[in-house]
Amino acid sequence: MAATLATQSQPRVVLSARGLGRDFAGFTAVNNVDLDVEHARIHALIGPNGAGKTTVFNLLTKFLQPTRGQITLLGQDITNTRPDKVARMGLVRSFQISAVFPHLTVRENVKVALQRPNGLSTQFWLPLSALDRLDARADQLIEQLGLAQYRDHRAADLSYGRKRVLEIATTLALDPEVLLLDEPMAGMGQEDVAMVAGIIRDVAAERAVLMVEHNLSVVADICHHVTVLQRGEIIARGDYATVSADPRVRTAYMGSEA
Amino acid sequence: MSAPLLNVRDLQAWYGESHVLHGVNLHVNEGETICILGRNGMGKTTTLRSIMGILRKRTGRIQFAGRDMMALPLHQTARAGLGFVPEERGIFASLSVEENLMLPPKVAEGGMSVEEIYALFPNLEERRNSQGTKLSGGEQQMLAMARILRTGARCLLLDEPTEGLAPVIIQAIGEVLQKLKGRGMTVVLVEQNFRFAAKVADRFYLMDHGRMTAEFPVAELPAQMDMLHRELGV
Amino acid sequence: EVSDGVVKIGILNDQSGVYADFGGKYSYEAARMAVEDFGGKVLDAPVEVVTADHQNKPDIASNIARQWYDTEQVDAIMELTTSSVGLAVQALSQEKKKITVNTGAATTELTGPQCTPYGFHWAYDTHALAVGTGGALVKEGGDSWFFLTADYAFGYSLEEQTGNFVKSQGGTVAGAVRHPLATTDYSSFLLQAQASGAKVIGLANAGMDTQNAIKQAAEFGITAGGQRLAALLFTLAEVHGIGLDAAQGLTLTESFYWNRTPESRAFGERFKERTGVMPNMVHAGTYSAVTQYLKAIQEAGTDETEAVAAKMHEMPVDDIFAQGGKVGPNGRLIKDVYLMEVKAPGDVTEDWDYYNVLATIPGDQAFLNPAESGCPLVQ
Amino acid sequence: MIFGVPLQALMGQLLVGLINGSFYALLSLGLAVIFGLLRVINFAHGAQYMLGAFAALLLLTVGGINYWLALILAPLFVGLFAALVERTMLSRLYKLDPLYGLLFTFGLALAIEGTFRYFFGASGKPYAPPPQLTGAVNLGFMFLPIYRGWVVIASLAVCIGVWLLIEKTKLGAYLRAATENPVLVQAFGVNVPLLLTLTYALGAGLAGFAGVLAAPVYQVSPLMGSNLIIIVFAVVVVGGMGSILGAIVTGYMLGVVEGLTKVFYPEASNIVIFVIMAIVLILRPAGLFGKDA
Amino acid sequence: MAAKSETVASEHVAAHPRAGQVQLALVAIALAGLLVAPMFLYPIFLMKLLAFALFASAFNLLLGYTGLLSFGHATFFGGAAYFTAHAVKVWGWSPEAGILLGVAGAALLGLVMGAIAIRRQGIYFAMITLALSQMFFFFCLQAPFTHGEDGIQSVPRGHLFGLIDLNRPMNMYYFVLAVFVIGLLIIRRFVNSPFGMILKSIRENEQRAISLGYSVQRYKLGAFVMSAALAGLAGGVKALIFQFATLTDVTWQMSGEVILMTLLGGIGTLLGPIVGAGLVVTLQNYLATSDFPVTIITGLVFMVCVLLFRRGLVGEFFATKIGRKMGFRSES
Ligand SMILES: Nc1ncnc2c1ncn2[C@@H]1O[C@H](COP(=O)(O)OP(=O)(O)OP(=O)(O)O)[C@@H](O)[C@H]1O
Ligand SMILES: Nc1ncnc2c1ncn2[C@@H]1O[C@H](COP(=O)(O)OP(=O)(O)OP(=O)(O)O)[C@@H](O)[C@H]1O
Ligand SMILES: [Mg+2]
Ligand SMILES: [Mg+2]
Repeated sequence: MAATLATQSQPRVVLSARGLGRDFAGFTAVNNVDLDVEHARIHALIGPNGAGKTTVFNLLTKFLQPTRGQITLLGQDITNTRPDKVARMGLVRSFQISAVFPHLTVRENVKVALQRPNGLSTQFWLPLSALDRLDARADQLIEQLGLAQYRDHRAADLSYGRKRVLEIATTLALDPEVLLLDEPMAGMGQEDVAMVAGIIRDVAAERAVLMVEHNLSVVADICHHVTVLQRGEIIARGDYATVSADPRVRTAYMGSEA
Repeated sequence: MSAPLLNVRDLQAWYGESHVLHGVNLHVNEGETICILGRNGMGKTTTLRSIMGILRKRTGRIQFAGRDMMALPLHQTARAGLGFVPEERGIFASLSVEENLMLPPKVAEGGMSVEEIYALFPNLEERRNSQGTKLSGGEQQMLAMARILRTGARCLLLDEPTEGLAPVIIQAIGEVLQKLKGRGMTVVLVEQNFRFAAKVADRFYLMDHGRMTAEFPVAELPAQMDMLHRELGV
Repeated sequence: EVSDGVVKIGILNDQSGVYADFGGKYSYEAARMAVEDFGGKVLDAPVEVVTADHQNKPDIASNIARQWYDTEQVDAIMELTTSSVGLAVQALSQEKKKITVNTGAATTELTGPQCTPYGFHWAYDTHALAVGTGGALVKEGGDSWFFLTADYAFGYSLEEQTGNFVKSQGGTVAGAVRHPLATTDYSSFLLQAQASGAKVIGLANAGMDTQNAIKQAAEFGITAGGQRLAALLFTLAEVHGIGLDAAQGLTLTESFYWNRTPESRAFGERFKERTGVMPNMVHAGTYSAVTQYLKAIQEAGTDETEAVAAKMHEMPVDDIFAQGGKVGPNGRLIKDVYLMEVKAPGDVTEDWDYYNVLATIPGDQAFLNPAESGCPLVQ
Repeated sequence: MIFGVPLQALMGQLLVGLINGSFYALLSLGLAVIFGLLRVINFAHGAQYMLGAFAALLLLTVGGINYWLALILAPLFVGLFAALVERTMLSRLYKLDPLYGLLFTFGLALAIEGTFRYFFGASGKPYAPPPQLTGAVNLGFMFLPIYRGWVVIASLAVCIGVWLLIEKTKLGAYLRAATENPVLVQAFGVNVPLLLTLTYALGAGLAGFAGVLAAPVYQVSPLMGSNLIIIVFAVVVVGGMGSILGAIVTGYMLGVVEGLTKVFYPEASNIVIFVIMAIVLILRPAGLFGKDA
Repeated sequence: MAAKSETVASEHVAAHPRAGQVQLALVAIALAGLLVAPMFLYPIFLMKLLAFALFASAFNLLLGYTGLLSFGHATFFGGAAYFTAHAVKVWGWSPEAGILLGVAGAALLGLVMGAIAIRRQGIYFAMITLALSQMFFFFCLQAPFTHGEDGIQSVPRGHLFGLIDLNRPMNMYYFVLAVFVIGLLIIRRFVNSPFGMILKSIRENEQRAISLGYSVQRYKLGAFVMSAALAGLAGGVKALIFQFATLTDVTWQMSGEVILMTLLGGIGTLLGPIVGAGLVVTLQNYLATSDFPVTIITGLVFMVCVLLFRRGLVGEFFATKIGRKMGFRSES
């Protein structure tokens, strides 16, 4: 582990893909994508609709099996690993269409996530009160994301935007090494956008974040690195300034005014 | 001035036992685009669903083109000329893109032709034979809009049509809305994307906890910015 | 002398399933008729008949029987159509020390390896059917057989006993095909039977299975092609069910026919008045069983099981059903059985007069000698 | 000779399998139509098949109406009955988990069968084939009863007709969409409740039609459908739930496979369809013709 | 499966502060009732009731808490009955060993069936379990040790631990009662455990549970095997109560019956299946000796339940104000 210390000053690549590709019945959704996600950095994946961003997410998290290419997580090849295993190795995602446990309360939602890293998920012989020791951490997360007021509400009763926030809270509960966020701000009101952006920045201090986002001001604000996809292929990469100056990116994605 | 095309008075609505709309008043004139602004969970979607008649536990008055919409069964609202694009898009997985597009029955003349639609949304043409829900999020949004444009509805209810769309597409949709306006289309828009709304709307409503708390035409926008900042954090 | 002041007889059988016509509600009527004819009382105690539907399930039957014995003071259970039910209730009754008289089930196990001191088997059994129908057909030249067998214990034993008997008479068994219980389509099995070239197709099944097989055999030109059908367990009720067009020419064995003697005829007509149908051997057998049970109580002067069972073993049986019948130490009623042929529709002169009686098979030929039955009670 | 079975016998069995397959196809078609469009596993399908047969029998015995008329009237009657059930009861379950539809129709099947059993007893009642179709033709390798030949033709014709109706018309698209999100389709201006009622009536009517076809072949009995229904379920699952074409093709195919099993390994004939079902579901979970969920 | 049912009115009725004590008192009363019941009621009937109540509770463990509708639970119930009956009758095992064999056998069957069926969801899962259990039915029909249609009859009850004579009805009754209570305690704990929490979340949103790192299939399989084993416990006990094991217990109608019991009582409640089993068993007992066919009633009850009381009797009660005041919570 001495090596880790030595390289800490340099960016450390935690998740990388090489030559990643995926076909759907003759249609190539993702092709030849190389990607490096670094520790303590926020990496944005942007591109027009249908460019293949969500598909890349699905490939990286193994919800889809790649047709081509190789994926490495924390130095281990995960090209053929099952999605739950990948999650246990420290790569956790959110979904583009919000995903919560609707009939559980906000706190229970977070606690379900906390159970696994705390080794409290297979004990069928323990009473539920065994989970009480997760309360403090859960409440802390809920507080952090401004959901304290809704702690005992059922997730189903939350508005769309708050469901997204809750989803981020559950994701953070796993304290993942790499966080994949699919359009975390979509459908959120402005004040939430700023808050969530702040949260993402904070959590990125200790982990790598890869996010898909159409809200370019957020991307410009918090992302260290941007990769632009179009028709499944990478057309540009670099920091926001570089990328947004690229004429190909402007015509394909941003349009005239951005 | 003639009577408004859509007139909503004292609309109240419930989800089960939870009271969500507490007396919404709004009107839309023929050919006008209005935009309802408001933070999450204030009842914007609920307002549209109540007007459309999808949410049936409601009271108050809804008049469209001189007809009382409260008594109409759900499948008649579309025939009266209302078209709805839901927030969750409602693309059908068991239908191909093209079948999705062709699904809503034509209710009047004057809708767009399929060629026009494909010209507007080239992605859809390219993926016309794939399964509806295999489209990307943004493509699904386009499809949801596109299929209503075909039917010849006089008044569109759009629930956050730009959510999750790339800036180029948002721009394109903005242009479509301008074009539709040119043809005299009436639009009720629910939006979080204020910059987009500012470009297409003629008049704004601000919604807060199930009521309209402010109303102003686009001309007053600059004057209202402070208030909006306060209310929406724009 | 009669425990708890009343003699209660339970009629437990299938009243809604495939054997509803075979025994069913009609058996209950037969039992009530027997009680009425006996005077409604024995040793001054009233006689009651209760009934229940066991739906052909041995577990339901056991439950009802247990409950009857434990909580409703039932003294004896009769009818008990289908072998699995018969065996289950007979075993339970031995444990509870109660009498059963089986008139509906076929298996020889009841009075064979699984016999009990209080169990009686009254109307017929697989051995009688094999000897009756099998024997008759071999004699007529039907010396090669192919079996269509219901794929469960009753079917096997019927097939096995008939096959053995056929072979012992010098015939051959060309093959057999097993069909699931309650099959609706027999065409494929019938084609196999046809392809075997056997002279006789033995239907080792019962109830609706047999009815379907017979009808379909006619459709596929099996009988027209010169092969004969032998319905090994088929009664007047089923003949009535499928109609004479399909049933004509069938050979079958029953231990009772209403139009055989004036006595049986009188009984049949009284029965038909009550129920709308003519009795088959199960119904008449039930009438006889109830009557004999009551007579035994009368004779024994008590309804105590040991004593009544002893009397039943002892007393000869003489009534509309059996003439000069005797009960073996294994509980088997030994009486004559009859080989019948179903008439052609044109030959029927009277309603329900479906049979020509071809032969009478004496009881000691029809039924196994108790000494050879394998019953442990017989040394 | 193939594996010790004479070719002639084999041909006969194939044909017999095809006849059985005709019933499987008709029944599974109805089931697939109902499932595909209403997301209801119609456990009452067997009972509706039985109703069709009984309707034909009662039309004949009570009304003196002959087979040919019954072939039209009985399915209509069954469809009408189904429409009534759908309108008053089943339609309340659409917005729930599909399992409730399964449980409801399971109960409906028990109630219908129980009622008929109560009034008509469990034993079968004969129904004579129409005089035009009695007799048999000698095909050389077997005697084919003319009526059974007619079953194959009639079922094939009806299957193709229904398939065209659903796959090739706009009606089909409405129905499929309404399955997923009835409220939205209704908001588009389609009278969805009516559509669903008609669909259920159509599916049940098909079962009724199969029932009339079956009446002269098997006995008309209250339980004739309850034994069949589970097999037909398996057929639909193998074909791919909701796949109309899959149901039809698989129906005929499994009929034939089952027929052959009866020759080569009769003991397995009543489980062969389930074995195939298990294998198919493991290898191709969506069924042979199903689209991936 | 309750996931999609209409949301319970969101109006919150707070549980009465002493609700816990009320519940405890109710349990105590029920237990006391069961202890003295055989003085007044036919013990065999009571035992049957307990066995089916346990079976339904085991089934509910799967349906109510993982949302998996198995249409093949008869396999475990009836299979275990065969194993127990065979071990006790043919091999001369003691009753407790026989029952344990039944449980183990059922668990094994559950593992096999589960491993195949778990890969699919919803209706497909139901259909696969139905088909597999139908295969098991035909296996039982043909396997020699089950004695086909006749079943295994006259199974001796034997002596519990070599000491207590189970042929005496009271001894047998209290033995069954003990097994029943233990079974329920196991279920209760299982449901309200960290494992149960994960099951619940899987039912709510499977994809999300995967993305949180849970091997969804293993959890489901775990629940399936547990449910199968407990159904086996009920089946083994039933074989001893009635002293036989027959095909009835492995038919799909039996699977339907246990669904009915659970549905009637209330899916996803601990008490529901018990009440449902009680009603169905009583009804069957009553109708077995009446003219009216059981199937009509059963069918109508099914329809009415699905249409009007989807939460089941117990669930409906819990959803009333009184129920909620007493601190009950129905899962749906
Ligand atoms: N399972 C699938 N089968 C077939 N095509 C698919 C499938 N999943 C995605 N696609 C196609 O692949 C392309 C990329 O889709 P993807 O969802 O990755 O886009 P995206 O970049 O996330 O877009 P958006 O920003 O709109 O969410 C789309 O054209 C989509 O139609
Ligand atoms: N199906 C439902 N059942 C119960 N409550 C609901 C339901 N849908 C929405 N609500 C509640 O109704 C209120 C209004 O919701 P609505 O969806 O109309 O808000 P919105 O203004 O459209 O918000 P957003 O911008 O997040 O879409 C919210 O408090 C929400 O929690
Ligand atoms: Mg996407
Ligand atoms: Mg909204």
